[in-house]
Amino acid sequence: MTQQTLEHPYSKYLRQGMIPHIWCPGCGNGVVLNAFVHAVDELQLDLDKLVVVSGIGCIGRIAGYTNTDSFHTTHGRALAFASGVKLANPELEVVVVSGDGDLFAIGGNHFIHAARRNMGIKVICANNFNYGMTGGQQGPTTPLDSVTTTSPYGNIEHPFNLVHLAAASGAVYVARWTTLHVRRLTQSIKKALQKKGFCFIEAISACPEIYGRYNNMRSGLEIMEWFKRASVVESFSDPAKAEITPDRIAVGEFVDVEKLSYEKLLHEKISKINEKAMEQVG
Amino acid sequence: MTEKKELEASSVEEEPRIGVYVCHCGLNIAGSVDCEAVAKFAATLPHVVLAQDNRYTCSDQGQEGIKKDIKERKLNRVVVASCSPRLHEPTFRKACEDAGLNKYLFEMANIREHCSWVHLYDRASGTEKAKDLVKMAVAKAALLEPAEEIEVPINRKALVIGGGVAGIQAALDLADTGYKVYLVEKEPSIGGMMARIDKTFPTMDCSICILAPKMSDVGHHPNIELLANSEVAEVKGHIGNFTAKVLRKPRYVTKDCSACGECIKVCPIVAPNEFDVGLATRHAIYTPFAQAVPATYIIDMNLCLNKEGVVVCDKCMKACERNAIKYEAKPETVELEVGTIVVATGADVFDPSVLPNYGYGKFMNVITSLEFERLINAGGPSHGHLLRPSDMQIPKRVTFIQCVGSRSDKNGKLYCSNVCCMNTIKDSLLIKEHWPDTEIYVFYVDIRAYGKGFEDLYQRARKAGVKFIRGLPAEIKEDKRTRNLWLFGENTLQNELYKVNVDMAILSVGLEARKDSEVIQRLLTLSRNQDGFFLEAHPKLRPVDAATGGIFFAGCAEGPKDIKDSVTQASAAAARAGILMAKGKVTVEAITPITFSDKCTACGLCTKVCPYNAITLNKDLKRVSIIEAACGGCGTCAAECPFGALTQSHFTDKQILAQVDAVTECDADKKVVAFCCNWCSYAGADFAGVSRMQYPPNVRIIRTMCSGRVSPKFVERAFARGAAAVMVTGCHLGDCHYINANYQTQKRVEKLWKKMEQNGLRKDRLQLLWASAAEGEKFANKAREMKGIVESVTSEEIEKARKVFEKALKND
Amino acid sequence: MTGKRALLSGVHFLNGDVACAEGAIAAGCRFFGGYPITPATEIAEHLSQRMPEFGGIYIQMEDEIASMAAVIGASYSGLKAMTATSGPGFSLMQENIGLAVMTETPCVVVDIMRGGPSTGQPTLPGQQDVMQAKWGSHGDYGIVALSPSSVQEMFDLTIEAFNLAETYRLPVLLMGDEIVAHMWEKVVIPAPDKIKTVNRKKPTVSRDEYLPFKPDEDLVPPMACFGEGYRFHATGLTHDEHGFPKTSSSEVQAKLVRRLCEKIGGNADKIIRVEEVMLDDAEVVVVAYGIVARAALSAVRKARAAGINAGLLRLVTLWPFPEKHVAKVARKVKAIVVPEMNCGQLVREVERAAKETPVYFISKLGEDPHTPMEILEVIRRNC
Amino acid sequence: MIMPERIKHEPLDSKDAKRPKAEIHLIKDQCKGCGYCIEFCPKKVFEESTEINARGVHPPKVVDEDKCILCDFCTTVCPDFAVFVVERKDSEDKKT
Repeated sequence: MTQQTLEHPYSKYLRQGMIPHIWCPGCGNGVVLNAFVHAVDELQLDLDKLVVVSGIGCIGRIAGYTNTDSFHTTHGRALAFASGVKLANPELEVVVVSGDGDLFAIGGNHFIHAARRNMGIKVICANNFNYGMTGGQQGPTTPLDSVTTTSPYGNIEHPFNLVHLAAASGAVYVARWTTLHVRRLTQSIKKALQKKGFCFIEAISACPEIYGRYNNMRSGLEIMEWFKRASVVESFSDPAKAEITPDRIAVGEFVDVEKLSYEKLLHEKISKINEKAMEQVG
Repeated sequence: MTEKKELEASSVEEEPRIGVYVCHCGLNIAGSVDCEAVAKFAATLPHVVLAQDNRYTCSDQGQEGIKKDIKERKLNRVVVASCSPRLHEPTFRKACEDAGLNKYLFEMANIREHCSWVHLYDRASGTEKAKDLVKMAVAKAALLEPAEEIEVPINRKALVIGGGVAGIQAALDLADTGYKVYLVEKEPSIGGMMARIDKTFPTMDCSICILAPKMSDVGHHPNIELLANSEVAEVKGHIGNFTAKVLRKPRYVTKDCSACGECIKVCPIVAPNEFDVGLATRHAIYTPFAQAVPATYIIDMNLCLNKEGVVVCDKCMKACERNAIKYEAKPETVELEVGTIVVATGADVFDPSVLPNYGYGKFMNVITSLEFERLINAGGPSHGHLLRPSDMQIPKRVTFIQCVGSRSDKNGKLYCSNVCCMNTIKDSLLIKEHWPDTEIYVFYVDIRAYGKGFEDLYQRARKAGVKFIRGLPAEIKEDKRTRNLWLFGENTLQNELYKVNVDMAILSVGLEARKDSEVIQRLLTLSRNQDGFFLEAHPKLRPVDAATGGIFFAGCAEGPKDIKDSVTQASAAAARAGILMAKGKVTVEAITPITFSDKCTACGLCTKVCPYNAITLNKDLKRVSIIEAACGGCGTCAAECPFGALTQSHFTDKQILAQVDAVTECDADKKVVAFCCNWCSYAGADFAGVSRMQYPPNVRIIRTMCSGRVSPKFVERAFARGAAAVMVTGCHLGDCHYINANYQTQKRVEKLWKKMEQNGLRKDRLQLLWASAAEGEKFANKAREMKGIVESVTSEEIEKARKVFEKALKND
Repeated sequence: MTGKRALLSGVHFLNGDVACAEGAIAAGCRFFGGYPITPATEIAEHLSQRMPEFGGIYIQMEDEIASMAAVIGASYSGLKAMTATSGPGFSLMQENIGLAVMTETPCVVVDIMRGGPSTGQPTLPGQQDVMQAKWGSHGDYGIVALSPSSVQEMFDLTIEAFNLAETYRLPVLLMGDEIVAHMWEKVVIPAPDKIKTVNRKKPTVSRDEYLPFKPDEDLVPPMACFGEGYRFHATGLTHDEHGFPKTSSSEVQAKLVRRLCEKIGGNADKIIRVEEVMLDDAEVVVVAYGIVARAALSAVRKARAAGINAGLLRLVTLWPFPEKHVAKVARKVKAIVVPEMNCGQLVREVERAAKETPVYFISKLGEDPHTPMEILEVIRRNC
Repeated sequence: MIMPERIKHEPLDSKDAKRPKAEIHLIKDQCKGCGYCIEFCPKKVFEESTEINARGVHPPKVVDEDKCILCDFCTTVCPDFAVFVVERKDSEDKKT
C-alpha cells in the first residue's frame, strides 16, 4: 500500500533528478509548482512549446524543475526576457513564474509595461511577503508592521496590492489565491494558459522558515491556518479593495476580459506591411 | 391623521344639536317600553333639539325623516334608540351621510336586544333602562367627532410562503389572475408532501404525475418569481403594503446548471436522501427528486468538503460542462414589496419514535406511512417493490396501525388528522393491486370515510379482503430471529384480545403543526390554536383569512387536510387576496387611536401591548406614531397609556366616561356598569335578547370594540360615582378578534382586584366574563348573579369605593 | 531584387546609423529591442520602419535593461537579435551583457559612443567606453568589440558582428561614435548573394543526448532554441554542461569561466582584424581606431610627404585586443603614437604590447576629434 | 422535509452506493514533513509516523485507506510530490 509502486502522476512534467527541490519544508513554492504542473497536465499542453522563465529568488528555481524549455534570468528581468522570447516565436506558450520582490521591486517597471502592452505572457507570482532566499528582507509586498531582517521594528512601507496593480496596468486576467486554495489556483492557471494576452495570477505562498518565523507563524501549517482564517472569496470584486491585512485576504478572480495581445497586433501589422511590400516587388 | 385633526377643529366651534329617534320596532320595543315617555325624556337631555318616537325608524320614511331633520333642523348629531348597532348602525350611518352629516356623528342606543326583549314583563324598569340607555347615547353623541376613513393603496403583488401543493395552487391562481407572485420555498424544490406520495385517494391517480405539471407551470410562469431554498426572515408593514425580507440560501450551483447529472456521478460523498425519508441515498451535490423545480442542482454544504471557498475536492466542478458550480456562493437577502400574503407552510408528520410500545426506530420492519409511500412508489428506493427493510423480501402479511399520533392527548395529538384513514385504505388497495394475496390488517379507532367517493373506496378495500379490526394494538413485539412482528391488543367490537403475527407494520402517522410555525407566527403576528395550527379570522365566515389584514391561509398550515381540500382552500385564499388587490385600495374604519404628543413621554408601553405592532416609538421626538392601516382598532393602547396621551377615535376616554357618568347619575348603587366587546360579549348579550332570555334590568352595557379598550379608569370612575358593581366582558382568551388584546384586559382587571382587596373592597363587585357571541345564556346568568351581588353591597361599601377611587372623578 | 522588401543593394549616400541598420538587416537580424538615446536613435527609427518589411520585429522596450534582456530572449527563440544605444544605456545593459555572456547568447550590441561620464555630451563624439566594453559587466569573460571608422564600415562591421556572435555564441559589441553615426558617406551595399552571413551551430544529437553547454573543439556549444523540442535549461548561475545550477562547485565554476574567456582568447587569430598602412619601413606608427584613425591616416600621409617614415595600424577589432599585431610593429619602430578621444584607455593595452618601445598618447575630449596636424606634430617630435 | 435526525432506517441502496477504493502511494524519502496532507485530508486518512526518512523527518503514514474518498487533495497540496492516490483496480472490476 504505502510502498512506492508507481511513478508520481506528475513526474513526467518534472526534470529527472531535480526533485526533491531545494525549498524548505512547507514552502508554498512547492504547492505553486504542483498547481502549475497539475494545470499543464489537465490541459495536456505540448511541453515542447512551453517555455518557463523565472527570475531570481527561491521561486526562481522553478524553471529548473519543469521539464520544458526554461530560462533563469537575472534579477527582475524575467518579463523583459520573456517578451523577447514570445515576440520572436509567438507559437511558444511563455510562462513567467517569479516572486514578489523579483516581479514588483527590481522588476516592477518591466511588469507594468508588459501588462500595458498586453504581451502574451502568463505570470504566476509566488508572493511570500519577503525576500526568502537572501534571508528574509522587507519587500514590496511585506505587510505593514511585519518584522523582517531589514524591518526589525516592524515594516512602515505600504505594500503593493498586486491584483490592483496588475488590473490597473492592463492585464486581461487577474486572480489571487493562497496555496491553501491550490485547486482554485490550478483552475486559474489553466484559465490563464488558455487565454491570449497578459495574465497575472498571485499565489499567496507560505514562507514558514523565514517570514513565518519572524511573524509568529512557525510552521507552514500555521501560515495555512492564517490563510484559512483570513481568506474571503470575492471574485470580481473591486481589486482596489483587495488589500491584504492580517485578518483579511481577499481571494478570487478579479479580471477576465478580452483584449488583442501585443504579439497578435504586431504580427498582423507585419503581415499587412509585407503584403504591401510584396506588391511593390511584383 | 392631519386631515382628521382639521375636522376636529372645525367641529369644535359649533354647539351640538342632537336629534333623538326612539323606535317602536312595531311592538318589539313598544311592547315592553314606553317609547313616547323615552322620547319625552330624551327631549330634556342637554343639546337635544329634537326627540320623537316612530314605529319603524329603519323604514324609508323613518330614514327620510332623519335626513329631513338634519337639513331643516340643522342637526349635527343623531341618536337612534332601537335595535343593536350590529344590525342597523350601517343603515343609519348611511342615512346621515346622505344628508351630509359625517357618519361618525351618529350613535345608537340598543333598547331592543338589551332592553325590551330581555325585560318583556317589567315595562316600568324596561322604560327606565331605555331612558338610561338613551341618556348614555346622547351623552356620548354630544362628544362625537367627525372622522374620515383613510384609504390605503394595495400593492398588487402577492407573497406565497410555502411551495407545497397549496402554495403552488395559490401562486398559480394569483399569477393567472395577472398578479405578480413571489413563491418562497424553504426546501431546494417545491412540491412539498404531495411530491412524495405515490397515489392520491380516492381516485388513485399518480400523485407526482398530476403535481409535476403544476410545478413546472410555477417554474415557467411569467408572473411567478420562485425563490426556492429561501426563508422569510422579516415581514414589516401592513395590509396592502408589506415588506418581506427573504433570505436566499446559496445553492452553490448557478442557473447555468442543465441538470445533466454528471456531477453526482463523481461526487464522493454519499448520504441519506431526505426526500425518500432516508430510504435512499444521495450525494453532497444532488437534486431532491427527478421532477424537482427548480431543476438546478444544489450542494449540501454540511456534507461537501469545500467549506468557505477552500476547494478540497473539485470533482463536480470539473464534471460540470456549464461551469455552474460556485462553492463560494454566499447567502443573499432580497426585499419584496407585496400587498397580500398567503401562508401555505404545510404540516409535519408525527414522529412515532416517541411511542416506545410500537418500537419504531427499534424494529426494522416497523415503518411510517410516509416511508411506505416511498417504498410503494415506482420512483422510490425499491422501485415500487414493497420490501421490508430487514431482509428486502416482499412481506406476506402487512398491518396498518391507525391514529398514530392522532386522537390521543397522551400518545400525540387529540385531534383527528383527517387524511390517515383514507390514506391507509388507499395504501392497502395498492398492496392488493400488486400482490393480491397479501394479508392486510388495519387496526383502527373509527374509519372516517366522510368525503366524496371515500366510502366507495373503503368498501372496495373490504371487498378486496383487507381486514379492518377495531382497537389499536397495545404493543408490538419483534421476533428477534425472523424480525417478524407480534401485535397485541383488544378487538373492541368482539371484546376479545388479539395476537397477530405480521411481516411488516405500517404506522399511519398523523399530521402536526410544523415545528417552525412559531417563526411565521411571530413574523406575521398571527395566532394559532391549541394544536399549533394557524387560526382563521372566523371559523365559518372567514375561514381562509388571518385576523391580520391582508394575510390568508392555504393548506395544512391552517389544519390537517387532504390534497383536494388544500387545493380548494388555496384557490379560496388566492381569490380573497385577489379581491383586495383588484380593488387596489382598502379603507380602514376611523377608529384608530389619536395621539396627543404633548402628553406622550415616549415610555413605549403602548408599543408593547399593540397586537399589530402598529405603533412605532420615536425616542428622540419623544412621541409615538401610529400606522393607521396596520392598526386593528382594538384600543388597548389607549387603555394602557398612563398619561392619557393616546385615545381611540369614536371610543374616546371622554365619550366612554360620559357614558359611565350617565349611567351613574342616579341610583348608581343599584346598577351594574357592563363593558362589552363588539365581537363576542356584546353579540352574546344581543343573542340573549334575540332568544328572549330574561335577566334583571339593572345592567347598563357600554360597547367597546375590544375588552382591551377598557381602561382601569373607566371602572374606577364607575365605582367613584357609586356604582354597585362593574362587569368587564370579552371574547374567550385566544379567540380575541384583535389577536391577543384581551390578555391585557385580564391583566388590568387582576390589577384592579388587587387594588380593591388592598383597600378592603369586595372584589366580586368587579366581574370579568369571557362570553362568546353564542353564549347568551352565559351572559344572562352572569347578569342574574350580579343582581345578588348588587343587593348584597352595603351603602358603606359604596361610600368606601367612592373614597378609594375618588381620584378617578376628575377628567385627567 | 528591387523594392522595399529587398536589401538596398547598390551605391547609396547614408549616415552611419542607417548604414548600421541596413547592415543588421543584411546580416539576417530579425529582432531589434531598444530604447531611444542620442546618438543611436536613428538606428532604432530606421529599423522600426525596415524590420517589418522583412517580417522582423522592432520593439521599443521600457529601458535599456529590458532591451538587452529582450534581445537575449529573442535570440533564444532563434532570431538574430540586436540592440543599439549610447553610453548611459550601455551602462544599463552591462547586467544583461553579462547574462548573455554567461548563457552564451548570440547577439549584437551597438554602442555609439558620446562624451561621458553619466549623461555627458549627447551630441559630441567620444571613445570613452572602450574599456567598459571589455570590463563593463562584473566577472571574467571574453568579449568581442569592433570599431568602425566609416559609414561603410558601420554597414560591413554590423554584418561582421552578427557573424562573430553567431559563430562564438556571445554578445558582440559594435563600438561606433557620434561622428561615424551621424556622418553621411557613400555606402556600397553588395548584392545579397555577395554578403556572407553565418548562422549558429545547431545540435545534431537527440534530446536525451543533448547537453546545452557542452562545447565542441572550438569551445562553442551547439545551440538549440526554445520550441525545438530539446527542453533545455539555461541560467545566469554557474552551471554545468546540462545547464543546471552548480553554485557551490569550484571546479564547475573554473571550467565554465575559463572556457568563456578561452573561447575568445583561443580564437583571437580568427576573430581579430586590423588595417596596416605603410608599416614595412615605418619608424613611427600611429595606432588608432574609429573616426580618429581617419585623421591618423591623413597625418601619416602628410608625414610621408614630409619624408618621415610613418605608418598606421588601424584596429578594427578592439577586443580581443590585437596584441600580436601591436607587438610585431613595436619591435621595428622607434615610437608609437596613440590618439584617442578619451583620457587614455586603449593606449594602456598598446603600452603593454609595445614593451620598451615608447608610446606617445594624444588625448582629445569633447569638441572635434584630432586634426591630422595635431597627430603629425607628435609624429614629427618623435622621429 | 424530514430532518436527517428523523431518519430511522438505513438507506436500502447504501450497499450499491459503494465508492471506488483508493490506493495511496507515499514516496517517503521525498517528504519534508510539512504535515499538509495530514492536516488537510478531509477524511483524516493520514497521521504522522514514528519512522525517520532520508531527510530526517517523520513522513505520514496511512491509518485507514478505506476512509479515502479519492478527493486527491493530498496529491495536490503536497509541496514535495511525495504522495499520490490512484483508484484500486479490483474495485474497478466490481463496478463494471
